[in-house]
Amino acid sequence: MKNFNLRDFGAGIWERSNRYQRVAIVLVTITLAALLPFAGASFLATPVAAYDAVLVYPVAIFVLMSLGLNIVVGKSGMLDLGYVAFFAIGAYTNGLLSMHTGLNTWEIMPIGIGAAMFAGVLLGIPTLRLRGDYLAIVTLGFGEIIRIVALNVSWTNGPNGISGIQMPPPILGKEFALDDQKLFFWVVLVMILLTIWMIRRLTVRRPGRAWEAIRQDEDAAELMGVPTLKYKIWSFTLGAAIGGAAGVLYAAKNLFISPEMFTLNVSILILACVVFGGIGNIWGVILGGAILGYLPDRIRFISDARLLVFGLVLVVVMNFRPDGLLPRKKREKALVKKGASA
Amino acid sequence: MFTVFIDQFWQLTISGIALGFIYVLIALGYTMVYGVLRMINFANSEIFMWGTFGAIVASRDLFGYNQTSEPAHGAKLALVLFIQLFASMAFAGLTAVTVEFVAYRRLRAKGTNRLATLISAIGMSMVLSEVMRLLTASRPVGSPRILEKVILVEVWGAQIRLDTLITIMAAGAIFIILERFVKLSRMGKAIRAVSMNEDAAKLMGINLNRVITTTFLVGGLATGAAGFFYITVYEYTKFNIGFTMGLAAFTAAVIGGIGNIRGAFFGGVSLGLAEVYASAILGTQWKSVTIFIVLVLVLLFKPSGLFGEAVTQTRA
Amino acid sequence: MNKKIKASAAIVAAIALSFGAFATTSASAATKTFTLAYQGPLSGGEASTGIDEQNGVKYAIKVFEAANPGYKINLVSVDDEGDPAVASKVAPGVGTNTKIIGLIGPAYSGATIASLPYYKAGNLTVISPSATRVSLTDPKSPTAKSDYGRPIFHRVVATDDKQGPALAKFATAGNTAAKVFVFDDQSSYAVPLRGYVEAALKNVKGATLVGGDSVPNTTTDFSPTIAKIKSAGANVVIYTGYYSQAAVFVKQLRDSGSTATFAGGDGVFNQQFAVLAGKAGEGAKLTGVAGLADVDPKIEADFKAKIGVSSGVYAVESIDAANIFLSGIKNGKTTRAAMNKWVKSYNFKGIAGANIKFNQHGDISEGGFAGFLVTGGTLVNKGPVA
Amino acid sequence: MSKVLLKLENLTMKFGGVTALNEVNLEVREGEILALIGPNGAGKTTVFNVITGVYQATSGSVTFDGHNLAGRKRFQITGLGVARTFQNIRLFGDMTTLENVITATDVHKKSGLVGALFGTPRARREEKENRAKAHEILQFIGIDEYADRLAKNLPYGVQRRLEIARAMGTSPKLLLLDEPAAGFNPQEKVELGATIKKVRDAGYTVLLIEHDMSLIMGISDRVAVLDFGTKIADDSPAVVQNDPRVIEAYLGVPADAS
Repeated sequence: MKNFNLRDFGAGIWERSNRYQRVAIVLVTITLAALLPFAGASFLATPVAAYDAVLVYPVAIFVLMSLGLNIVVGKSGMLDLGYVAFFAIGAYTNGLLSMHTGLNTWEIMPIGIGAAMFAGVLLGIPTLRLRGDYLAIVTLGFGEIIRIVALNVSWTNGPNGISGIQMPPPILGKEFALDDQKLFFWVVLVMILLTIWMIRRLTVRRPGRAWEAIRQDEDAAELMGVPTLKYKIWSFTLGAAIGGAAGVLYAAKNLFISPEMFTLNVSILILACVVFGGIGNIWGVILGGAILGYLPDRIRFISDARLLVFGLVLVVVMNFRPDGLLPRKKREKALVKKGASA
Repeated sequence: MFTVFIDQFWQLTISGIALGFIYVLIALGYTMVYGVLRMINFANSEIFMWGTFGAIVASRDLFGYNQTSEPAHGAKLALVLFIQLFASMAFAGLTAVTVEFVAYRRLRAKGTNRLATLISAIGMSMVLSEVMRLLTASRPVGSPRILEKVILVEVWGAQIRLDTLITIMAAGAIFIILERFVKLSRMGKAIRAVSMNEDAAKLMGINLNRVITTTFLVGGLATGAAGFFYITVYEYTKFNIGFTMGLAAFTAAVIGGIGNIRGAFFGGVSLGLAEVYASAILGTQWKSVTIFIVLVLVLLFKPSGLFGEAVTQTRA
Repeated sequence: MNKKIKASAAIVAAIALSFGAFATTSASAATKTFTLAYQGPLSGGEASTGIDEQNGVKYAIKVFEAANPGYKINLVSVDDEGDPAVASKVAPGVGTNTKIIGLIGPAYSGATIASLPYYKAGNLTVISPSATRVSLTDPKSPTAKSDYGRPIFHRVVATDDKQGPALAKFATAGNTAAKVFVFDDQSSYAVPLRGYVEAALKNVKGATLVGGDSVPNTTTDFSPTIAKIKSAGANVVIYTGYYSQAAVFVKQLRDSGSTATFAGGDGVFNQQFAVLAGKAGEGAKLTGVAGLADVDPKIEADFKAKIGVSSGVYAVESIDAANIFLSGIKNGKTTRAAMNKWVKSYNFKGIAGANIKFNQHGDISEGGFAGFLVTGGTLVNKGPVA
Repeated sequence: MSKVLLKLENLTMKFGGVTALNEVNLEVREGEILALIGPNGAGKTTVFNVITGVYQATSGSVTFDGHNLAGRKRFQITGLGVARTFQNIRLFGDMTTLENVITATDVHKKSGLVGALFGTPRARREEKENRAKAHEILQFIGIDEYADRLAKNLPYGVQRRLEIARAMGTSPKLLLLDEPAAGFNPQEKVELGATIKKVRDAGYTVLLIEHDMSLIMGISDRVAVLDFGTKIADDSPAVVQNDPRVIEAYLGVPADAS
């Protein structure tokens, strides 16, 4: 037990499984996740907030955003403190198009993602030459600029925000309901699965290697022929796309958005999810997003000291598990085994 | 659009400089720590906030001033202000050292990734601001007026008020003292040695922990002094004021070139001016946007800030 | 202890903390127990408003329970932090919790709009003591489809479009050549109110609007705004934001040597404004609705005895709102549907003396704003501003 | 005489007031091993940095295989066929040995993000080619047994070799080796010398910075000497070894004074 390590334990099971067992593991995991909304009566119940609503936002949407931010911060090592900007762009795209056009959520989704990606490219081209903390402050500024613009121009309704955003149209004949958010949770779950699929695809191939090289030594990477700026912009843009998708979903779930929902705190919280769970490791990041999204609502019984406890948890966990709950995989052991058998 | 700017130019300039000097001192807190650890001390904004409460505790609880008291005069004025300054610096200095101890030390000993430290510091700043929120029941706290805000002279339509003058002069003096400390004292030299090359400094027999604690302390003292001036000028504080001031000061530090003390000075003053000018010309709601655009422009041409060293890793 | 074990222990502790026991209140069979809820900011930066209001609700419940033995009222605290994002998280739970038969709140308009869909779905009647945004009760507003709260939304507070003219009028009273400067704090309360004030100024004889600004509510340095005021030569300055910023501003205004009249709305209308602003606050003109101490010092004394602190903002409104539900319970309206009918037909005197009766949109027909003058550190009622 | 692969003409590099390279002319011919030597601070690594695009030359030109390299991005220069190693090892430590090389082999591949995402036939084929080629190179350098180890956990000597393998991954025509034998014992140096020769014989051209004279004399076809940013000699090893200016530069005294 002394050397028990959840990450290696999980990786070990995976490595030892054959193709069919792996499919089974994936299916069981997805099923368990999909059944989460039915666990509302268990110890998971949230005291004040509606359990199934909490599962959608913050939990699932935080997980989605954490996965997106992880591409930027975890995979390619760029510190982005303005991730909320893309979330806001997605949400406002939904809000504005819902207000002015008859488009529904699923029709708006690609537009929202596109708008966020466009913003990502626009911000990325001039600023991604900057490094480390300089990039951090510039992205932070960008996040604030988006919020302040939304607050001060008339076509976003300023501080009043946009209300009356339409609920998504029924899926497979099933209606979205305000008092039962299971369907919405499953929709976000599908988005999360798509994102995981995308990230896994990319990480094992060229883009993943390029990001990994950039994260570890940007100059060496470029001298080894990696077009660093291009891949950094791709990373930034993909992160933006996921943030934008999360924003569209959030607006559709919330039905009302206003600038005060898109403060720097959101960026910081999502970054905390990424680092807390295990930066660079998809499963860690998912765990981080789920825990940090869920925790504040679970501990509402300590009402006033909630944020204090939240802060303490961050400090304590970071001090004892600086690489997060499920750290980045150290693939060596697993690979050696595989290489030996091959 | 420009009428206010032209009309009130000198007044705006003086206000901007006074505000800028407060930023300078907070920026020092960021820049000192950054210089040594290469890390953003995210909790510095809350260290500032605790500093402001130091000044209030001193005047209210030590000297029994309240909102309706008459301002102090003569020797008593000097005494109260001095004790307030001391209290602010002590509060902030202690907070800073605590932050270092709780949020940084263990992680640094492990030599771990920077982001863990960043999140640890963010957690710590949440704790600091929440503790103060609970202590003050989320309410704003007013400071008794100690210093009467006499208008000394008017030049070109600009008023030079006593508090403005004191802020500029005293903050300037504190800045110079700290700058000299880092430049000339033994400990200051050790701090600079560590910021240039940690490993080499260790080999030279410098006690790293002591240097880092001192750096946090000195940064905390500067930030605390800023808290005192803030209270003297605005006579108001709240558990959440740290965020805005901290963000502005951090931006100032970056514009100047984070890690560079002279950069913090230049960045702070120019940020104060930029903020006031932008507010006058474009409207106060656009001040942050203007500042960030200026920041991006500066970084595009000088990727490490105006006084910063180049961070290109290629020295192969 | 081994490092790993220590680390795991820390995590276990953190998780144990989060999954630990949480208190649930169970009803005792002997007394009749009913559940109401209060929604507003109980933590976070706006917490003081919510705590003050909730104290009013708690006071009303205490008084009711003392007068009606055999009734026990559970109060569910719904903390939305005054933040629409949080509100939309907590509201679904409240909406589906059918034990709750009435809700006092939400305190803020943004949080109200975010919560409304869930309460409409659950037919939960709400009475807000302080959500003043016009669109909540205006079927003709462009955002009526989502904001209009009928049939469940009610409020015992007058709206921004009533306050705007009152504030414009009161601020410029006695000034035949008022040059007015209006600014807001960028909040969803202050920006629309500024609009109503500016619109109303056109109808005030002799008054001209000479300038304005929009100052983020985290600002403490108002020198650019003051420069604008001086440059515009304004002699009346109206701030539509909240009291703490107002106090900081008015001090700086006076220190700059300006003698312009300072005026503010019910966001500034708070005893704390006078305390924080000190001498600089003297002569400030504020519009608001009389507080509990002003309405009846005896009730205020009783309030302090029962709750332990002085009443705060919107205490009167909170007590009134709670009383509407409590009297419904007394009259056997113990389902959401029955309660909704009761509230719709409610027609009794509130503690301030005026009749409370809701029109079809959920607004009270009576009630308006009074003008207050800060004199000697207190807010002195100068009578209603018609 | 074989064709000139790389040509530096009147190359000058100034940092502020310091002249790191002064009017340097140098030719590297196809298929040779050219050693670039000189005392510390002579500007050797600066030459590498200018060739690979890390620095933009103050004046003068770098022509590689008919292309003027001025103004080209670093990864483009690598794409043209110039690859380098680093004096202070700069591997991607958290990647395996194999992945380090594959990252480099990517440079000539066409498939990008979209291909990777949808697993297009081309992307799959290129992945396979990459893997095969990387193993081939690792075998060639003799470190294939370490293929699945994380680079940061490799023994020092293997890391040095992996630097070369990674550079070879980009299929360069010209290989720039920056002190590849630094920290090696004599036995290791001999082995490395053999490897470098083997690399040259496999068709690569090598430009080498090295301090160890015996290694240089053993393997290089030509030796160029830099001193204070100026080229002071450029000839066969035997000639350079006896050049009085070179001896002076190394010993700090005129050769005839001793």
